Amino acid sequence: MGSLSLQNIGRNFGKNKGVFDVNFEVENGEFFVILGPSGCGKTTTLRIIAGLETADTGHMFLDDREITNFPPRMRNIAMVFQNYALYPFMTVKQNIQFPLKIMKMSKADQDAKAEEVAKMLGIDDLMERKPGEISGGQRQRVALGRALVREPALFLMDEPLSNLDAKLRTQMRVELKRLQREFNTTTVYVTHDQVEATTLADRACIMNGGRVVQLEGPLELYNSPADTFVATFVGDPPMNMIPAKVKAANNEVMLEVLGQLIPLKNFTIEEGQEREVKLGVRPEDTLVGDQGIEANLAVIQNVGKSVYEYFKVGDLTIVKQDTKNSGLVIGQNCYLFPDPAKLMLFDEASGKLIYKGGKMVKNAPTTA
Amino acid sequence: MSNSKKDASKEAKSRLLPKHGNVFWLKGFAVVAVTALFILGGFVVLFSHPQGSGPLSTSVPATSSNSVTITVWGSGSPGGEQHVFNSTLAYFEAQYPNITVQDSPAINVASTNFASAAHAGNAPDVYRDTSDNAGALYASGSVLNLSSYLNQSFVNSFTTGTIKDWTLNGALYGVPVNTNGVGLYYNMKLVKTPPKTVYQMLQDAANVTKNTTSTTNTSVWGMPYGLGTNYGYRAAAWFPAFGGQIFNSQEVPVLNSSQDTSAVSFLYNLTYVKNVSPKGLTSMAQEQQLFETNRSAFIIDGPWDQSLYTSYLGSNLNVTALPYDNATGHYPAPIWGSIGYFITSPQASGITSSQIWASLKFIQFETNLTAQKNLFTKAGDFPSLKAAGAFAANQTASDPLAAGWIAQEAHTQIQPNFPQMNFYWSNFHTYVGNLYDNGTHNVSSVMQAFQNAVVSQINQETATPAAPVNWTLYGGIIAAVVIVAGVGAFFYTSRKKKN
Amino acid sequence: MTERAMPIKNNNRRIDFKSLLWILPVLIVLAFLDFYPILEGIYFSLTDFNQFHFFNYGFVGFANYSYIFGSPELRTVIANTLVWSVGSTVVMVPAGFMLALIMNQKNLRGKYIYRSLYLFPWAFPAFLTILVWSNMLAYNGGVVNDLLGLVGISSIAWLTSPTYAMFSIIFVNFWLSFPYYTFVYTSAVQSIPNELYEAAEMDGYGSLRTLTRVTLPLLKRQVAFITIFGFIFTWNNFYVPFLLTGGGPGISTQILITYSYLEAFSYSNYALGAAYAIISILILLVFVIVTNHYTKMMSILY
Amino acid sequence: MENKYSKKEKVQRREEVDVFRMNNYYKNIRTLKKIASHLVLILFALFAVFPIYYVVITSLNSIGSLSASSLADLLPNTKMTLVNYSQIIFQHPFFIWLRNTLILTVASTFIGVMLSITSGLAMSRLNVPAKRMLLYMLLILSLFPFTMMVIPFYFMFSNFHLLNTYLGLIIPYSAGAVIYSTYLIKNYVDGLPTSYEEAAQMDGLSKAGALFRILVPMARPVIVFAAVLAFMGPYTDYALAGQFISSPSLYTLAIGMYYVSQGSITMNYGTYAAFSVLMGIPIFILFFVFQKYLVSGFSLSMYK
Repeated sequence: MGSLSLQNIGRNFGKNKGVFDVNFEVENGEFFVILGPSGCGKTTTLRIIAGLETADTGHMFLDDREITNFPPRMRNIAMVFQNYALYPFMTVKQNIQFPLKIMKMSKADQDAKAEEVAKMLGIDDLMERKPGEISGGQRQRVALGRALVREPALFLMDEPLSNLDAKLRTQMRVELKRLQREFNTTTVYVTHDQVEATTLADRACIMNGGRVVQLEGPLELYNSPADTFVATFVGDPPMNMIPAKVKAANNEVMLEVLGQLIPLKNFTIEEGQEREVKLGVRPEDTLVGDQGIEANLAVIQNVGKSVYEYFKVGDLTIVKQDTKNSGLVIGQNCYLFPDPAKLMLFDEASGKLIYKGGKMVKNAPTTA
Repeated sequence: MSNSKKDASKEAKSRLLPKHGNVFWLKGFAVVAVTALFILGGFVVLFSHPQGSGPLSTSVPATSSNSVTITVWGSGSPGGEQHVFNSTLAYFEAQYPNITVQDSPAINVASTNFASAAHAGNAPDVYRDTSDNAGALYASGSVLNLSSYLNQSFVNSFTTGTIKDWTLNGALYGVPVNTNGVGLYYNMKLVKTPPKTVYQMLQDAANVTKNTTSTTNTSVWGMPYGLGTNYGYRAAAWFPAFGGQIFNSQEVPVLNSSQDTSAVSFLYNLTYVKNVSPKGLTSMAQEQQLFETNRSAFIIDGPWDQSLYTSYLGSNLNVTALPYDNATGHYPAPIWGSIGYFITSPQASGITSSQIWASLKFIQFETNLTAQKNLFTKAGDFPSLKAAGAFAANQTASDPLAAGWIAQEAHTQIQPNFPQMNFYWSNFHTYVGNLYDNGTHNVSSVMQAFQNAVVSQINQETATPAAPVNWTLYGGIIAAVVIVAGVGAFFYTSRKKKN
Repeated sequence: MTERAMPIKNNNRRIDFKSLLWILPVLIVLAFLDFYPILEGIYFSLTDFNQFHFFNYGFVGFANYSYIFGSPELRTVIANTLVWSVGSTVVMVPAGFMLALIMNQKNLRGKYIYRSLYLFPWAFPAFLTILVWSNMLAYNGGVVNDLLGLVGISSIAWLTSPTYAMFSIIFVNFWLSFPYYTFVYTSAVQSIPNELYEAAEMDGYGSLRTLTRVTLPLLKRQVAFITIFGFIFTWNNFYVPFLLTGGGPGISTQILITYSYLEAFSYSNYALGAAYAIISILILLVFVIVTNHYTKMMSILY
Repeated sequence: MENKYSKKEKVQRREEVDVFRMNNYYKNIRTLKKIASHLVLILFALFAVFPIYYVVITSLNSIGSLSASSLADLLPNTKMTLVNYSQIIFQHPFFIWLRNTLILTVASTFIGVMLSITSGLAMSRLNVPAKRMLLYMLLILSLFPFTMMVIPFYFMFSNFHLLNTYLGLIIPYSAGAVIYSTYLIKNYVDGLPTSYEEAAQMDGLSKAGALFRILVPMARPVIVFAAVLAFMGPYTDYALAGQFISSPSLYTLAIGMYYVSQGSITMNYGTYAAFSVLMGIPIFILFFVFQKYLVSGFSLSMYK
């Protein structure tokens, strides 16, 4: 339907707030997710795309048409708001027909269109009710219907599921994905929930402090986070981050973590040098063994399909995830070590990923 | 949709340049713009002061064949006077078809409205008011001096008292239509013979008073008199009874004199010493209600309420002159005032010479013998024309009420019609009203404060030197103050925003 | 219908000059119907515009002000104004608040009926009801004294004795204004989510503690705003003293605004009347600035 | 008795009794609280209603004067009559006054509310230059007493030849409504989420279109409330109308009432009361019908 391209988009609210130099392309028919914590600029980016905010700098193209300074109504973009923003004084039907009414579509066409969309969303029996009289999930569908009915070039969603309860949210996620496939609408979706991002997105970008930190498929975000921020933001429970040191001595490169030395392969470092790093290990890559970091089991969380075990090492808490219980009891000491093939190292100063999967990352910052 | 897409792309091409960031200096500009708007408002001050039309050409046409419209305010109190006014007006318009009269009934043309209108140059051409109000307005320059327009024989046809009432500094500023004052009404059911002296009056009042405090409805009072309710009009009658007056011959107030003090003491004692008047009277209406319902023997009031009292008391109503004081031998002399018509000055109303001609015709018509006879018979107004007075005396030779009024007319004072009189009315209400406070004020200190207030207010109004306004200077000062205040307010508010 | 949420702060701080067109009526009203009369009033107060200098008045500087500050009435009038405004405010504002709290209780029946009945004083034109009260409070035949007579209290000169006159006008003003404050506070109190009250109840708070720990802290700026503007409105409330007592007896119920009217229209001293009005405005201005400094009540405006 | 139970049993028993007592105690407290609340509310209701009852009952009595009335007249009785009402309606041009009043009030309410919707929306949603200063000014203007305004107003309107015209009163009345209503509407709209008008913009409306077509219906409570207040002002105004109107054909009800009650030789108390009732009833109905908006119209919510 439409492809979107953002070039150097920036919007400064002062005091380091706003968005800065945002660049990305959204392919035709793609489900694109902007992910980030609150205040990271993801909603501002979405609103700039919608035209509700105007960018200070940069250019924006929809289907190769520059729309940077267009008012929202000229952009052919639809949006679903977090609170759905259903007009409370109109019935469901009037709400859905509203964009068509503004387009001056004939009454018969309006009715037919609205009927069609309502059927598809399963809300055709609610048409004469007011938004105040229907449930949250139904409102969600009406809001979707209002956005879908005019077949926009681009579909924006601002945390549309955050007002629903957990069960409904899962259900609607599936529904959303289905609808997006069915309509084949290019969609930009903003959320702070990384589960939504991983389940829905064709591609996702992570924003922090008003900048795009990483832009990749959802699995890549999980498997090769660009920096400590992405690493800790994506994944639940978050990746364990442990301060460590890489030492090169006696022709051997060793990782010194909490007093333990772990041999490192393929790490580029000069003999006799040291480098401060952060060791990142996913909970499922944390292993229990005969030797390693001495830890004390504090909490066990069994959620059925997997077991989370929280260990204390000094002030640090390390999480381990497995499909079954490790057999330890609370208060018992044991030894933890990272899966050497899966461990990641991040630069202490910049936080960038420098080492992953047993080798150095390309273009990793090299300064000590 | 495809149409709007096309439009949109056109618009995009013309606006490819990105917008700039926050432009904070624009805020300052906005402040200046808004301030400028307000200064604009300020400058309306400079131009909105109505300027009266230029000096009037002294020649007034003897007749005018062109059609003229005059505006008239204050055509009389509703009821009898209104009725007479309307019929006289109908005659007048029949007689002078080229003169159109636009009139407003008396109710809504209070002198405050007249003052605003006169100042705005928007006053009516003819106004009807009491001689003292008109005198103050004449002093302010809102009223035309009629001396040169009216011939002596016309003036001589009025009683000397009323003409004197309408003369200030040798200028006749209006034509009287009636003459009135207060007298003493009494209820013959309660008092058989009218009192001749104050002592007798108090005696009668004391005999009648039957104060039963349990329920107010059964109380009967000898002489209800609300001291603070009457703005000094009725009280003025009693000053001469004790040898006092409001203003001396130099037009200086002498309210703190021992005579005036004893007059007010006398009125005060009616309530607090003689106990013949109830406490807490707030309006004249309350006195009237007591009198109407046979619950008081006396009321001091004017002939304008006579028909009202007759409707309640019938043949029991009678009126007599206020009784004289045994100690001093003086009679009380009510202010024997007059209502009349006057013509406004060109400065106040923009009146033209042909309108003056029409207005003169109009006020002569409204005050002529026929009108005054009608006013006497239909509204009980005492005439100001000598001829009408004779007619009235003839008509009422057998009427005991008229006899009472004629007796009262023998003991009157001319209403002081200079502007200073204005201060007497409200200050009376303010200061003598203090005597409500049962016994905590003494009368002489109240009268002293009354005197001081009137004197200082007269001084304040007359003594301040008037200089022509330097508009450039003061307009500039006002503009500067507004700018400083506006900018200051802006910075004050924007400073807080950062917190 | 009226869904309430945290207002989203409009971060878009760009000045929008086209918006001046939207508020053009307000600007014109401000400029011509407010600023112009105010400037003219200031100007009048610096002249000798009175019945002696009606057309030929001129600039006299601060002569009117120095006359006022030298006059013995000023202190009494300002004291009266303070008694009147403070006295009215301290009864009507808490009463409105109290009624709002009582009516906001859960499971209280007949709220709608009570609220309808409270509409009466508010919904009838004030200048009518003030005159009704003046008749009810009349010394002779007034229904209030008649009713007091039933319980053996002798008649009181409500409006004509300096002891009771101020009390009476405050009382009538209370009758006139408590419904307004009840409605304002009902709206403010209803904006507090019920969960907060329930949480307070679970924490073992009694009614008093709920009031002082939950309701008042949440509404403190609203309360300050309503109170302070109630005070200002009362300060400028002309009709009640003017129609009930006319400032009397003496000047015992004369407040700044009625005194200004008296000077301007009874004594035809328009300049002095304007000067009294300006003095009143200056006092209020200082009052607003000082109270706003401490309560930040103006912040509920934006 | 005393030794029948062991000490432990005794304590247990006492606790049982206490729990029972406590339950009763709390129940009583609740009832008492309810009774006290109703008592206070009823007292205030009586206080609020009594003067109105008094004026209604007086208007139905044929007592000419106040001092002739007694407490017995306060109860419905056989002497009741509608003569006061018929006097007002048939002996005076009551319907002309009513027409004038309605023309003035409806026109100025309409103009005032329309203009204040625009400016209220702008003050809330657009970036008006020096917005805060304007807001302060709007409020600080309420500090100015009307006595100061009367003469300048008169001069200005005289200059524009607006005295004695409908327009001359409609302008200041709607101006007065604009100031207060702008502030009310602004405050209310501030409490509405911006997403509604943003959604409308996404649906194809311009910013102005979105504000008017979406926010105006949503702000209906405050608009109705502002309209009621805007209606109330001109309806009851005497000060300004008394200054500006001198022609009897333009009298409003307030002036007419003054005319009837002061104009007859002495104030007829029953006539006055009847006029009060006639004048008060429309306003009261207005307030009663829109009662729910009176509460929701104020927007002093805690979030502000």
